[in-house]
Amino acid sequence: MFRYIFKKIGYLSLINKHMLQNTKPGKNNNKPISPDLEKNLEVIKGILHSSDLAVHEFNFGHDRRFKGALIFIDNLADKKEIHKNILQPLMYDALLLPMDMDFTQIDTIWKSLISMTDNVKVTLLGDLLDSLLAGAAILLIDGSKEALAIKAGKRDARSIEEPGTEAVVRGPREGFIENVNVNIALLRRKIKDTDLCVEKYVIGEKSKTDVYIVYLRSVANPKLIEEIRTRLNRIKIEAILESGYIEQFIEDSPYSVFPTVSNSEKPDKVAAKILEGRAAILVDGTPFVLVVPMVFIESFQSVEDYYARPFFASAIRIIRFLSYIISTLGPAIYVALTVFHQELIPTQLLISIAEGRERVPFPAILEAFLMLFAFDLLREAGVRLPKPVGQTVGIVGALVLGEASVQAGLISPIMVIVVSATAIASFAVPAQTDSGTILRYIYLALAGIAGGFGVIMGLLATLMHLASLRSFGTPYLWPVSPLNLSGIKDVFIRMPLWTMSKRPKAISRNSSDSCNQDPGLMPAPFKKGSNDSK
Amino acid sequence: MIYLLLIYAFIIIINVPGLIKRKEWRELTAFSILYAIAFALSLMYVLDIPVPSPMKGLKHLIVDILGIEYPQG
Amino acid sequence: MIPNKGSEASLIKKITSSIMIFILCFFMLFALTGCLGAREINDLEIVIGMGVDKDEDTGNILLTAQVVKKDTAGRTSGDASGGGDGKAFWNVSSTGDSIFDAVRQVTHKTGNRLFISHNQAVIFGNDIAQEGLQEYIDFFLRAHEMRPTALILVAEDRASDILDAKPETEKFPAMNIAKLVDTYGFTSHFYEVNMKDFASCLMSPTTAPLVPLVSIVQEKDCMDIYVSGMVAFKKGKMIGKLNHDEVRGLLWVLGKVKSGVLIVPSPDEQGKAVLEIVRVKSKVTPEIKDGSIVMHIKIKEESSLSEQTTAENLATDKAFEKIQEATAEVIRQEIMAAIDKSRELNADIFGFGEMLHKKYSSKWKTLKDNWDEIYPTIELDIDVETKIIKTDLLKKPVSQSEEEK
Amino acid sequence: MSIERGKINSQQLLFLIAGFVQGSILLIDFTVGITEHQTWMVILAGLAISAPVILSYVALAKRFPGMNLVQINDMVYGRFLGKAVSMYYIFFFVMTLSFNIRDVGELYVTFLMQDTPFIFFLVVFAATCAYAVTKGIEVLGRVSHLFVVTGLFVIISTFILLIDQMDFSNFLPLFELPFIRIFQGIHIVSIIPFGETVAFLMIMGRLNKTEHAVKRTFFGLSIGALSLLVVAVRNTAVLGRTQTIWTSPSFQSIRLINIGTVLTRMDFLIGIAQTVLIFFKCSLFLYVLVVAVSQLFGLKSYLPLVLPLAGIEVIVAATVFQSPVDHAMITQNAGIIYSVPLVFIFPPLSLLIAKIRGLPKFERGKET
Repeated sequence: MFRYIFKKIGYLSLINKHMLQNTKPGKNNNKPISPDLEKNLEVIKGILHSSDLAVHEFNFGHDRRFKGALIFIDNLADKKEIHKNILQPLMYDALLLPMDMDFTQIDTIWKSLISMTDNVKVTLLGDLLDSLLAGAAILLIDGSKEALAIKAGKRDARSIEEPGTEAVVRGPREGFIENVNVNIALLRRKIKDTDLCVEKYVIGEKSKTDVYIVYLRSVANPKLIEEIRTRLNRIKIEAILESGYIEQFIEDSPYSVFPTVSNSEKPDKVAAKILEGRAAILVDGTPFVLVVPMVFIESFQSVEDYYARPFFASAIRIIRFLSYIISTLGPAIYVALTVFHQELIPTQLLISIAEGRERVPFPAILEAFLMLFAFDLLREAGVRLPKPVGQTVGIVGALVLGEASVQAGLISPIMVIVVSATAIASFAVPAQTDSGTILRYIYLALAGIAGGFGVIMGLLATLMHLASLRSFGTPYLWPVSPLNLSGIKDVFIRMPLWTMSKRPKAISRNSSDSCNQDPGLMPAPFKKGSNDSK
Repeated sequence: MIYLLLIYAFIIIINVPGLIKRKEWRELTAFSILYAIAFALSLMYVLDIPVPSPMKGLKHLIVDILGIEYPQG
Repeated sequence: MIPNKGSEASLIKKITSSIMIFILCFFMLFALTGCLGAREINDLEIVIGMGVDKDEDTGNILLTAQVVKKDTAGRTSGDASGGGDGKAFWNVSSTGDSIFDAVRQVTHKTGNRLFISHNQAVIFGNDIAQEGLQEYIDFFLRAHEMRPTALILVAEDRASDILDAKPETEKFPAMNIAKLVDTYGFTSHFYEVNMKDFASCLMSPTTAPLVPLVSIVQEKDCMDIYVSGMVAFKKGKMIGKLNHDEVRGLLWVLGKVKSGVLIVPSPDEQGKAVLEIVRVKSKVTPEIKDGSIVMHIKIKEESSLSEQTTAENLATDKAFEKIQEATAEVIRQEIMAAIDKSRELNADIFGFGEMLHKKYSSKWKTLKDNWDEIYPTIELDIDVETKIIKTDLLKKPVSQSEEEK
Repeated sequence: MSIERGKINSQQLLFLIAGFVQGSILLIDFTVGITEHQTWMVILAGLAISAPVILSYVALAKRFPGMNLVQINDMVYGRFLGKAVSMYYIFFFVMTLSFNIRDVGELYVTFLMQDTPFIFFLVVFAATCAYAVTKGIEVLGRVSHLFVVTGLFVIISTFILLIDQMDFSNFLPLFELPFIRIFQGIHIVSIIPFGETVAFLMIMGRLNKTEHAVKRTFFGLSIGALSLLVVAVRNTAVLGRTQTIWTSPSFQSIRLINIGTVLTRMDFLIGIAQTVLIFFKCSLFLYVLVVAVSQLFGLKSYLPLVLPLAGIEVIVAATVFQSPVDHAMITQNAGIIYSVPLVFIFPPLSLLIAKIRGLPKFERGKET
């Protein structure tokens, strides 16, 4: 049976390789652009034959002796810009130039006429097509072996809004949007430093998605950046539609339930991580920015922790840890206690639990599975459905599954409490929601099989697994394991900002300059005496 | 019994293919020897054949033959 | 780190192992829960109290277990105490050659084995106690479900009667007893003894364990459970009873008095001063002098004036002094009562033997063997120091002041 | 050359040793039956006796950097005698590991889940240990302090929770027991938690820097010994005379916790702590055993041997003793006697021979 599965998997991977080879657009790539305009147009039309390809042929120069063509994809390019900054200068402003200027030279046109920036000279047909599809307007001149790709693309960009996944009470309300250029700008606005490096990659045979690595050159570990580069270069795929694609191709442990690449929609969060020495990977077309390396503790840290004062922030962080524990272990502990270790329940509680379960026909483990399944069902349905209906689902779920099933004696009331507590707790740590959900079922099964022993063994195995994970060279459980005392200031409680004067050692470059602030910044009220002496 | 077979099949699936692929014959030999011992012992345990306890022999050697023993009580 | 072509084998390995684990887990989940000792909570027969008696006819053990009735237990006590069948508990009894035998025999009636982890109290009948607890206590210490904190009690008559009492406030008589014993501190007229304490005393060659004695008081139509003192054991057999004052006398020596009421005559002999004990410290130092054993008992007591039944103002230095002296006398009398009792029973309820053992371990070996002869000859040197530290809300009694008289 | 590529630092060594010694908290119960209320001084005496020997292990490891016990034996005693000594050590590892695995099974079968078949616990436990071992010594070293902290937390919190039930006069009279019993107790303690650290000779070769090794080893040892001491003191103070009758005094003393009728039934604390600590100890031992066996066979990687050896351990653990009574009787006598040479004689002897023959220098010169 397993051999069959192996074969199947091997076959699938073969198919994949084959398909990729097929789709390699080798045919047109290396063909140079011919000086003959008509021929070029014919070839391009032949390749693209698409009705939204706009070809504008025109004559220009003093006696209209030069022939040119502007090609662009109708919906991608900004026609107003093209008109104002390309066609108008070419057709009218060219007349102001000396008569003998040779407009068959692309360079001449570029330097003297085109009033747009970000232009690229292309000589190969493949590059021409790439630029065209990226939204550029291509200027072809009869008699020139080169063409000019002018970035005249228009992007319908959503305005910058507060991200839906990471709302804050205190803190900036801006979030990344789908346009990667805007996103980089958002980051640049946070970190105005010459060290901020932006490296561009284009990934995807068909999608040609822009992927950027953003990092601080003096802070980030060069090995980390090199590692990201190699991993990104490995990716040979047709399309990158979201940063999740990238994540799945570059993560360290694809078989782990724990994510080793973090993502965020918030520029301030990403900027903070870049400042710690991490690298952000921005993908065009999605507001979710990847940040590597990720450590486990990050899931429990929220940007707001650093904006609020340390006491409250620490308290909330401890609550987050607790809620993660409840969300993964809650049902398992309940089942282990009520099915295997009843002697550990206080007498009065035991009596009331027993009374609540008196009419329930299912074993506790099955009951827990059913309730958790119902909860996941409700959550999924609530997310997918349109908002007004989604709320109805919630109400129906609460009433029918909660109230009625207890009334009917199918589910014990305590189980409803346990599962709802679990459900609420599972939302407190968004970054680990998926791992939490899987682990919850695993621990529940273990508790059902072997009670507390099973749960402890499961926890130990999880601990070993977590400790063996690495994210781009950084141990996943850092700074708890391996122990780093200066890093642990920001784990279970958040120490005041002025105590955290060092950058995370395991992440940033290990140079002497590892301080991100002056060490002696503890606020001290103004003292008269000390001032006088100075 | 069925669990035993499952567990031991599992051990083979996890270890052997990699060993063969990497052509680590020395490792494979060592693995096979220990695997055979483990399987034999487990089979004895499952089939209720008494497994000799090395500690019993040791106790015999030390207490009865060498006569070293702490007083009881 | 990056999976390359060479690690394809490990990839496949990982897939298979995860599939295997998954299948095994689910296979095991339903196959194993049955044989791994999983017990649904509603199938449990939760025992909250146990009584051990002697079956009059056969001489076997009659075990009474108080089992929680799950369908009514959760309701309010008003419902539960309503009709005859409205009881929240079920006293199921069985006989057997030994306690464990009887515990297993009960399954003929309950259909499930007893779950005794939540057993609050074990009550031994009078006949069992007289015969000796040594052979009956073993099960309660050995059984893994039993907790060493379970209380041990002796019934005035039969243990099953005590478990049958219907308390007014608590739903379960066993819980009620546990609560009664647990709150001994208000009077210090007895103290709680759990399995571990009892076992500890049993293991000592000299110390005589005490166990609270419970009885039933018939009042109008309801039967109340009442702790009437303690019983002393020697070599595992019950040898006598101690009344409330005697127990407190013992507790003075042991320093275990938590609180309680002391009544002393007021200085003018007109009424009484009622004191509440606030804090007690005691120290016992054994001494062997010229072959005779002297126990130096030093007690420091602090109390508050909680009530007075005389018009005289007791809140004065002079009055305090007199009351303190009188209090010391009362305490001394209580101690002496306890000592007299223990001498009468010839049972070392104070644990003087252990104290000597700890201090004079070399001489102890000779003392141990004839402890029974030595014990009544032990001399005592009691030194009581009392203090009144507060007078609660009043500074003076409610009476006309001296001047107006 | 080396089977394991992972490295540990000396701080991790500290926690590894501390956790390793803490793993024997359950085994302290052996001694309690013999030494009663004097257990605490037996632990201190055991530490005092074994500390110099354990420091000689460190000296040995420092002398042969990067090498494990089997390699050292080969070098010091020659090919055949060295192999024989290594076999003796492997036998010791097999036995000790099986006792520890068995302890977990006994703990659960006696206290928490009586109806479960014994073998089930052993299989699951050994499988989890095997999983940990496949992760290598580096991961074990990385998490070691978590185990130590868990252990210390449980030990200290239970001590505090039980403080009002303690009666320190239970330690009196100080000296009462016959000397032979004290001697036996010291013997047990110096072998079972402390002497077993001879296993670290298989691990110390992986130290990246040996500078602080002596200090850290001693410190780790002290943490472990302190934990044992606290547990012994707690049990004696709480249980007094009765501590000798229970199967597990630690467990019984935890069961006595009763703070305002709210903080009761804390058994799970000790259950978790003991499982977790023994897990740590067993993982280390299994690692040591697997590496020793693979070194004996001269393998490139120890991974293929993990599961078969774990399988053997399970069966040995399940069959080696008939009952806990047997377990205690044999370990208290034969068990501690046969391991004396391994713990007290061979390592210092190796050190001496190495010093006389100037061994590692010769070899190092050949290598470079």
